[in-house]
Parts: sequence; structure tokens; C-alpha cells
Amino acid sequence: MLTFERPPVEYKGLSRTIVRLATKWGGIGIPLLLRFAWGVFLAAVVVLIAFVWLVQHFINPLLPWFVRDFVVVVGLLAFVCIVAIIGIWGERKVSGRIQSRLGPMRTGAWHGWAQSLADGLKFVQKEDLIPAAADKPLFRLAPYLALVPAFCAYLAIPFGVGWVFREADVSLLFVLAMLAIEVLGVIMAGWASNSKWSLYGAMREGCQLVSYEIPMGLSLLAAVLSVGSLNLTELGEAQAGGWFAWLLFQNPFLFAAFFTYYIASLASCKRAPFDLPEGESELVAGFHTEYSGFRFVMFFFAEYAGMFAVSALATIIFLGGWGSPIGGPSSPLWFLAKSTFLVWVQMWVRWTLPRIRIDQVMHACIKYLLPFTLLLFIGSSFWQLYASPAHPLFASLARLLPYGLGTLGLLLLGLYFFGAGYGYYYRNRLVGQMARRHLPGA
Amino acid sequence: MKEIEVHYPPEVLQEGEVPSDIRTEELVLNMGPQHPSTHGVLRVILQTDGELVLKATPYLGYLHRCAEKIAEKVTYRQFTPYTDRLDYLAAMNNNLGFALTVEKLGGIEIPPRADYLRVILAELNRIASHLMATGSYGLDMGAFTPLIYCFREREWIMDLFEAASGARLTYSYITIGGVREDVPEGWTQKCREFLDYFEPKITEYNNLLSFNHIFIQRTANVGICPPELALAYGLTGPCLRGSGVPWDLRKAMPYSRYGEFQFDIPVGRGTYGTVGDCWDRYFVRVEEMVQSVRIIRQALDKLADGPIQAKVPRVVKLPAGEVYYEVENPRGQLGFHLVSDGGTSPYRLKIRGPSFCNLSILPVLAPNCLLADIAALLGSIDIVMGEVDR
Amino acid sequence: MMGLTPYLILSAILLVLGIAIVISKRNAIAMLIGVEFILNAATLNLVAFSRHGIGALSGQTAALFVIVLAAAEAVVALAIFLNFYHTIATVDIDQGDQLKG
Amino acid sequence: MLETMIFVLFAGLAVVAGIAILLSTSIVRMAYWLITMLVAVAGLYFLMGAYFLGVMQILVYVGGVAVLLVFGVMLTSRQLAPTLRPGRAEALWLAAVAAVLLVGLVLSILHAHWQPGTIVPANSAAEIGHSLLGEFLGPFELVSVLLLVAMLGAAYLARPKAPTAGPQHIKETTVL
Repeated sequence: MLTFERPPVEYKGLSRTIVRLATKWGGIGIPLLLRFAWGVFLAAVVVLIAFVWLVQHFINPLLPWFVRDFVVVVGLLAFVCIVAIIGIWGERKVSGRIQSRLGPMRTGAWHGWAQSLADGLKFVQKEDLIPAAADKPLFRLAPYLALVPAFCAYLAIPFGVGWVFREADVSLLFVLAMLAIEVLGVIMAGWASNSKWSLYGAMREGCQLVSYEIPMGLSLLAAVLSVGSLNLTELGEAQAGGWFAWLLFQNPFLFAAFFTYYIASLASCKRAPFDLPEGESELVAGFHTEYSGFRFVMFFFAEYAGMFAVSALATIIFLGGWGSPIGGPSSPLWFLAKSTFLVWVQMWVRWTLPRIRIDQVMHACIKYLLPFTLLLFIGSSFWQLYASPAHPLFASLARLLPYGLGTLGLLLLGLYFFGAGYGYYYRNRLVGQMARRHLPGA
Repeated sequence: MKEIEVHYPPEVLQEGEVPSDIRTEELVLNMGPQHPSTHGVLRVILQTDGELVLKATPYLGYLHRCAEKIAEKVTYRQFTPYTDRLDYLAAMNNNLGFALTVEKLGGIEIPPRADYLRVILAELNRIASHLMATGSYGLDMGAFTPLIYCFREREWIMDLFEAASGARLTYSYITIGGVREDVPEGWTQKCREFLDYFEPKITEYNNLLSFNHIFIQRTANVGICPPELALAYGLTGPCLRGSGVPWDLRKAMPYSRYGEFQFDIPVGRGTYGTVGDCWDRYFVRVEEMVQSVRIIRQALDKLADGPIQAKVPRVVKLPAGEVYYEVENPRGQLGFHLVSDGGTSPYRLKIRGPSFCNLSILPVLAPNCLLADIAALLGSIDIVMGEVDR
Repeated sequence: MMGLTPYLILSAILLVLGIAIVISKRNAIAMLIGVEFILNAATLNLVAFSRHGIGALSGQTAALFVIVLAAAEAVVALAIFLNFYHTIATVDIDQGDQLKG
Repeated sequence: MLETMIFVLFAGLAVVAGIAILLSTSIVRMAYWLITMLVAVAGLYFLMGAYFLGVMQILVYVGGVAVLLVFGVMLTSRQLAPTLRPGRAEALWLAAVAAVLLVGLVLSILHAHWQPGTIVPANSAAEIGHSLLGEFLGPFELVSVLLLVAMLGAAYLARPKAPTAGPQHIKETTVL
């Protein structure tokens, strides 16, 4: 019988060592960790709490200021990288599960946990390709212009009280400004590639981001108005005291503003259904059509950093930031958990909805979202005005309202968990026997 | 010669229409031959003004494999595998069309079991082909998940085909005089299981994709092809029925055993927009899957034991003469015009590919679309380049 | 602590650069860029004065107004350029000498 | 010392950006140099403690420049770009005028006697807000009306005109 032998794929040098170690360590280590899953989880929590304590007592009041700055910047850089790496892997797992697939399963031996690392290694080793007709300096610069502002946004995002690189008076505006700069990197990439598809992606991004910045900012300002500060730490601290103290539930306008903000943030992160700048069925790959290797990775990192950053903003401003919903001690871990949940919803939306057309994107923003957020802004400010002791009847109503809205939020969350649980319990029936039969390991 | 004034749809864009006055530099965009939404090696030259498409010109021939010329060099039986490669997503239907053409000219009678098997497999292949079409249409619209779901179901059909013919894409199963071999033991049972499993899934896809608000916004009132235009351009299949013309060869001129079955012809009704828009063309395919399930059920009921091959010599020799025979493929009417000089291979074989004729509507519908609508339009026409170029 | 003079000199350089851009470029959009330079030179002056105690906070507030006005100016200018482009199919300012639309 | 270094960095960046724009022919590159200048000036605002202003500078101008870029790409063809630069004689004239202007400005700055008052501490957004709605309420309202007028004016100027000028609406006659 004729057989075709494929030459085995060989990693070379450092990457070979890394992949081998990752696979070996993952193959032995992670099943071991899983066996003691609860113990590992508890240990991780203990370690994290110890880390939190360490940071608060030793690193924050640290030494000469530049040592503290250096430590924090390096830490933030590592955090952004981890967010991107786990985000990319998570997105592939999430998309796999949504589509009744498994997603990456092999690299690293446990649920493909090292897939992003392996991909990164591959990208680093790829040929550095620049199209001959490209505007070379701009082509080289563009990925940095996309990634660096996305990272800079983290300099002002507090992860907890005191857990921030620089406490700034206007940190909210700073984060928004940094997220907005990313558009220039994208336009630069699209234009410098000298490809028409890239140019289309860039033009779409330009139109989309400039328009959606306004409803995004207005929704946030409605919340800012009710706290009276642009400082993210103060905004987060204003909601201390559990679930019903969250700004989301403070008045009906803020409740709606959270959703308008979330929609606008999807558009500003180029996430589906607003992923027109890179819409792969129309524009091949949009603005990064001509990019490969590490430059492409930087766009990817920028996207995931941006995703987490907008989710972090939503968490701080609407969802109580680092405060515990059940009234326990506040901690950066709460902040991470809430932001991760919002990132997961972004992924969920992406793998469910089709893409909107560009005229509909503009239409939705200018004709619906923009007037609506303006209305929310005005409504929220009037609410602020009337919920004062001068209007005792309204004020008492306003004091009761958070409980009503909070219950509504609880119901929504409960519905989500019920759906998830139902899906998990009946996963065989939902997916269908046949599909499971075809899955590896079934 | 008669002149027909073709009335183009007055406005393709509805809301948020790009103001017709803001004109900037025109751009010539080379879409394809390698492009995710051209479904193969189609090349479309687009003249655009920003996002607005002014003119679209398809250029064909990247997948031309001289199928018609090859037919003149090989025997009738030997040509069957070449028909697989015309519309490679509906190889069973191509086989059926070619076999029926040859049988018509040769006056070959088919045993009933073979006939019912042919119908069952052709309809299963129609479902598989429509699953591919609807799933990848979702992908064209940016929804990735429906494609995977559709492929999941298509996988089962592929398994059924593999059990019957041994192949998963190019079956060559329906041959001249019947089918190549009988289906294995328990195959009909598996087939019924699939139908029971599949029917409720269609509702699921409708909820996920067909009735999705964004999807409707993207496809309704886009690429409207009025019935007169569809007839003038010779559209067939779901493209024609999507324009509201209830024309289906299986009903209009029943071939094989299609006259015996109860089924409806789904037509576009303009549910969310105008009759003949992309959504109608898409939804006709979804509804046709339901009808195919109906047909298969009836055929399975009628399937009785018996021979599966008529007595046909190994090398088929047809009498001199010519015949034109058309069958209803998933993409439209596939026609074979066979001229025989009495030898063992055709003197001339002209193939009418439905995708080729359907594609001719693209330059008419494309002007005034947005760039993203081109993907919607191409996906709703649902071409297979293997058949366009032959 | 730096004095006022370096800021003023920088502002003067930016102003001259802006004027040079406006004069030398024939592309309408490039001229707009030159105007942005001039406006930024002015705001830099305002903020520097406000920083060094001349006029207190009004410098910053005025700078804010200038930023807003620059945005408005750019919007109107771009709309005019668009019309200009429609009429004579270029953004070369030298071509716009017909005095009719 | 550190302050001087940062000032030199940002000031240098702004000046280099201006010179680069003068020499550049590509409208997109000019726009990116403009952004360099704007960010450098924002950096100087930060240096002077005007945080709110610096952030606003970036926030407003990034959107503005993005729009500028889009228009630049839409309205300028690449073939046309090189012809849109001044001739040699024009450039010489320009350099002379600019030099004279610059020297005059610098001399007058150096010879003026500024009388700095007390150094104002870093101003928060709140103070600017108070001054906007207090001392500068009149100008503030005027500016908002002006913005509205500008928006309406721009929309009016760029409006779609008579539908006759629409895209090629080819009426074809098909012969069957």
C-alpha cells in the first residue's frame, strides 16, 4: 500500500526547547494540578491575597519613585501580554465551544493552553514581509502606534485603591484619549500597506471610531455627572458597598447608559458586529491584510488590550470596580473577575451575530445611539438635580430605585446563569449525538 | 428579436444611503480570484466610489478544465466522474442529470429501486448543498457560527454518502442504467434517523441566522431581482424562485420519479423587503431543505427491494441523434445537450451550468450596492466555480 | 522650574512654521494643517502665560476655547474643500480662481 | 533638570514635525507629523500641569486628525501630490519671509519685560469647569452656539444636491 510520509514539523533552537518544555510541563503538570484543583485554587487565592498585601505595603510606598514606576510599568506590560495571550486562547476556546467544536486541544497537552505561545513563536520566526510599494516607515511604525496607546491606557486604569500607575485628576479622559489614538495606527497601517483592501479597512475604522467615540464618552459622562469626578479611583470608590450601590443601578438612565456604552465600546474595539475594518469576508483582512509575523501580532495584542481596557472602564464606572458585590472586602480580584466577564460577553456577541454594513453602522450611531445617549445624559443630570433633599418625595423614590434596578440586574444575571447551566446540563441533547460522535475523544 | 426594457431596481440602498452627491476618486478594485467571499476563483473587477459600487464585471475561466471537450474523447461511462467535478457540491445531481440524458437517448429503462435511490441521494445532496450555501452565506455576512453548525449536519450526509458510494465529495454513484451498487444494510434506517434529527435543526438555524435582525438588515432589500429580470437573464433554481416565480423542473416537467411525490415549491415572498432580494433567495434554500426532507421520506417509504441496475453493456453505445435534458440541481437547471453519432463517446456535449447563467445577473444587480453588499449578492446567487467555468 | 521665555520662543517658531506651511502648500488640506500649527502656537502661549501667573486660569480656559474653535474651523473648512473638489475635481487651491461655484 | 530635558524633547519634536510637513509631499505623512506636533504640545501642557487641557488636546485632535486623514486620502490622488509643491523661487521667498518674521518675534520676546506673577498650581478639571460656567459663561454659550452653527453649516455645505447627479445609473436595453 502506498503511503505518503510527511516530513515531521521540526521546531529549531530556542523555540524547540520552549515548545518541548511547555508540552512536557503541561502534559505532566496540569493534570497533576487538576487532580488537586481545589487545593490549587485555594493556594492561588492565598498567593494572590499575599501578593496584594505585598504590593500595598511594600511596593506602593516604595523607595525612590522611579523604582516603583519601573516595577509597575513592567508589571503592567506583563499584564497586557498575559491578557492578550489568554484572551486569544480563550477566544478560540470560546468560539470552539459555541460552535460545538473543542478549539485548540493539543499544544501544551491540556486544552491547548500553550497554543498562543506556540503561535507567537511561529509569528516571531516568520519572514519580515513589507510590500514593495508600501510606505515603509509608516508601515513599520503603524503597529506601534496601535499597541503603545492601548498599553498607555493601562497607566491610568486603577485595579484597586492605590493599584494604579499614576493617580490623575482626569484619568477617565486620559484612558479615552489613549483608546482613541489607536485609530491613527489603524489608518496608518491601512494607508501605508498601499493595498486597496487595507485602505478600505482604514477608512471604515476612521469613520466608525470617530462616530462611536461620542456616544461612548457621553454614556460615561452621564455616570461621571452623578459622582462628580473624572478620577477613576474616586469613581470606583463611590460605589463601595455592594451590589445595590453600583452606579449601574443608581438611576434608570445610567442603567441604559451602561448598555449604550457597551455597544459603543464594541465599535471602538472593532469587535463584531462592528468588525468592519477587518471584515474578512469583504475586505480579506481589512487594515492588516499586508501584515504578517510580529507586526500582525502587535495588532492582535492591541485589539485584546483594547478589549480588556474598555471592559475595565465599564467595570470601574458602572459595575462597582474592585468592590465586592456581596459586601466583602474590595480587591483587585473582583475587578479582574468583572472585567473578564465583560470580555467574555464581547466574545459571545462576536461568535453569535453577523456583521453590520458600514452605512448601518453610521446610521445606528448618528440616528439612534447619539440622540439616545444625549437623552440619557440630560435625563441623568435632571435625576441628579431632583434627587436632592429639596424634593423629599422624589428623593425617597430615588433612594428606593437602586433596589428595584438591582433586582432586575440580579434577574438578568440569574437568567444568564440559568441559560448557561441549562446548556451545560443538556449539552448532549443540544449539540446532538452525531456532533459529539465526531468530536475527538468522544 | 424582441426588445425588453429592463427596469433596474430604483434604489438598492434603503436607509443611510450614501448621499449620491459626495463623489470622490473612483477606485478600481480587483476582487478575486483569491478572495474569501467569491466562493472559488471568481474575479470581479469593481469600480467603486468609496464604498459604493458603480460597476462590477466578473471575469471567468480560472477553473476551466475543458469538461465538454473531454466528453468527446471518453466513453459515456467514463464521463460520469467528470460530471462530479462540475458542481462539486452537488455531484449526485450532476450524475443524475448526465445519466438521465444518456438513458433518454439510449431508451434505457431503470428499475424502480434504482430510481428511488437516485431521488433519495439527489435530495440528500440538495440538502447538503443548501446547507453549504446557507452556512457560507452566514459567513459572508460575518456570522461564523452558522457555517460550523451547517457543516456539522452536512457531515452526517457525507457519512451517508460514504457508506453508499465510498466517496465523500465526488461520488460517481448514479451511473448509466441505475446506481453503482446497493446501499448497505441499515442505511435507510440511518437516513431516517438523520431526517428526524435534521428537521428540528432547520428551525434552529432560522432562529440563529434567518430571522436575526442584523442579518435581515444586511440582506433584505439588497440586490433586488424582479421576476421579469430573472426570466430575462435566464436565472433558474433558488435565484428564480427567490424572485417569486414558482418554476421548478421537478414539478413542471417531472423527471425520474419526482412526479410521484408530494412537495411544494417555495418562492420568495418579500417577507422582509421586496420580492427577489437576497433574503428571499437565501430563505428559498432553507425552505427547500424542508421540502427535500419531505421528498426523501416519501421515497424511503416507497423504496422496495429489487435490482439496482438495468442491463447496460460495459461500453455504452448510443444511437445517432441528439437530446437535451435538464434536471433541477440545487443551483438551478443543469442541462446536457448530447449529440451522438452512434459511437461510444458523444459527438458533442454541451453543458448548461446553472451557476454560469445565474452569475450573469451580477453585473446588473451590483451597481449602486455597497461593497459589503457584493458579498451578500454573490453569496445569495450561490455560484460554484467548478460549474461556471466547467 | 523653567521660565516663560522658552515656551514663548517655541510658540514663535511654531507660528512661523505654520505660516510657512499655509503659504507654501497648495493642497487645501495641507493648508488646514498649517492653520492647526498657528492655533497651537497661540494656545501654547496662553497656557504658558497662565502657568506663570499672568491672567491666572483664564489662559487655560481660553486655550480650551481655541481647541473647540479649531475643531469647528476644521469641520467647516473640510466641507468647503469637499464642495471645492466637486466643482473643480482637485484640492489645488490655485485652481479656485473662478469666483463662482 | 528633568523638566528641561522633557521640554527640549517635546519642543524638538514639535519643531521637527513642522519642518517635516514643510518638506513632505504626501498628505497622509503631513497629517501624521501634525499628530506628532499635537501630542508634543499636549506633552508640554502636561509639563505645565495643565492635565485637563493636555488630555482634551489629544481627545479632540485625534478625532479631528483622523477625519482630516480620511478626507486627505479621499480627495488627493497620489499622482497629483508631487505637483502640489512650491517652485524654487517661491521657496526662497518663503524662507526669507519666515526668517525675518521669526527673528523679529524672538527679538521682541527676548526684549519684552514679563512680570511673572505667582506660579499657579496645577489646575484641576473642576476649576476649569467652574470658570467656564462662571467667569466665562458668555463666551462658553457663544462657543456652543458657534459649534452648532458650524455643524449645520458643514452639513449644509456637504449635503447631497439634486438627485440627478447620482452614480451612473446605467439604463441598458437588452436584446433577446
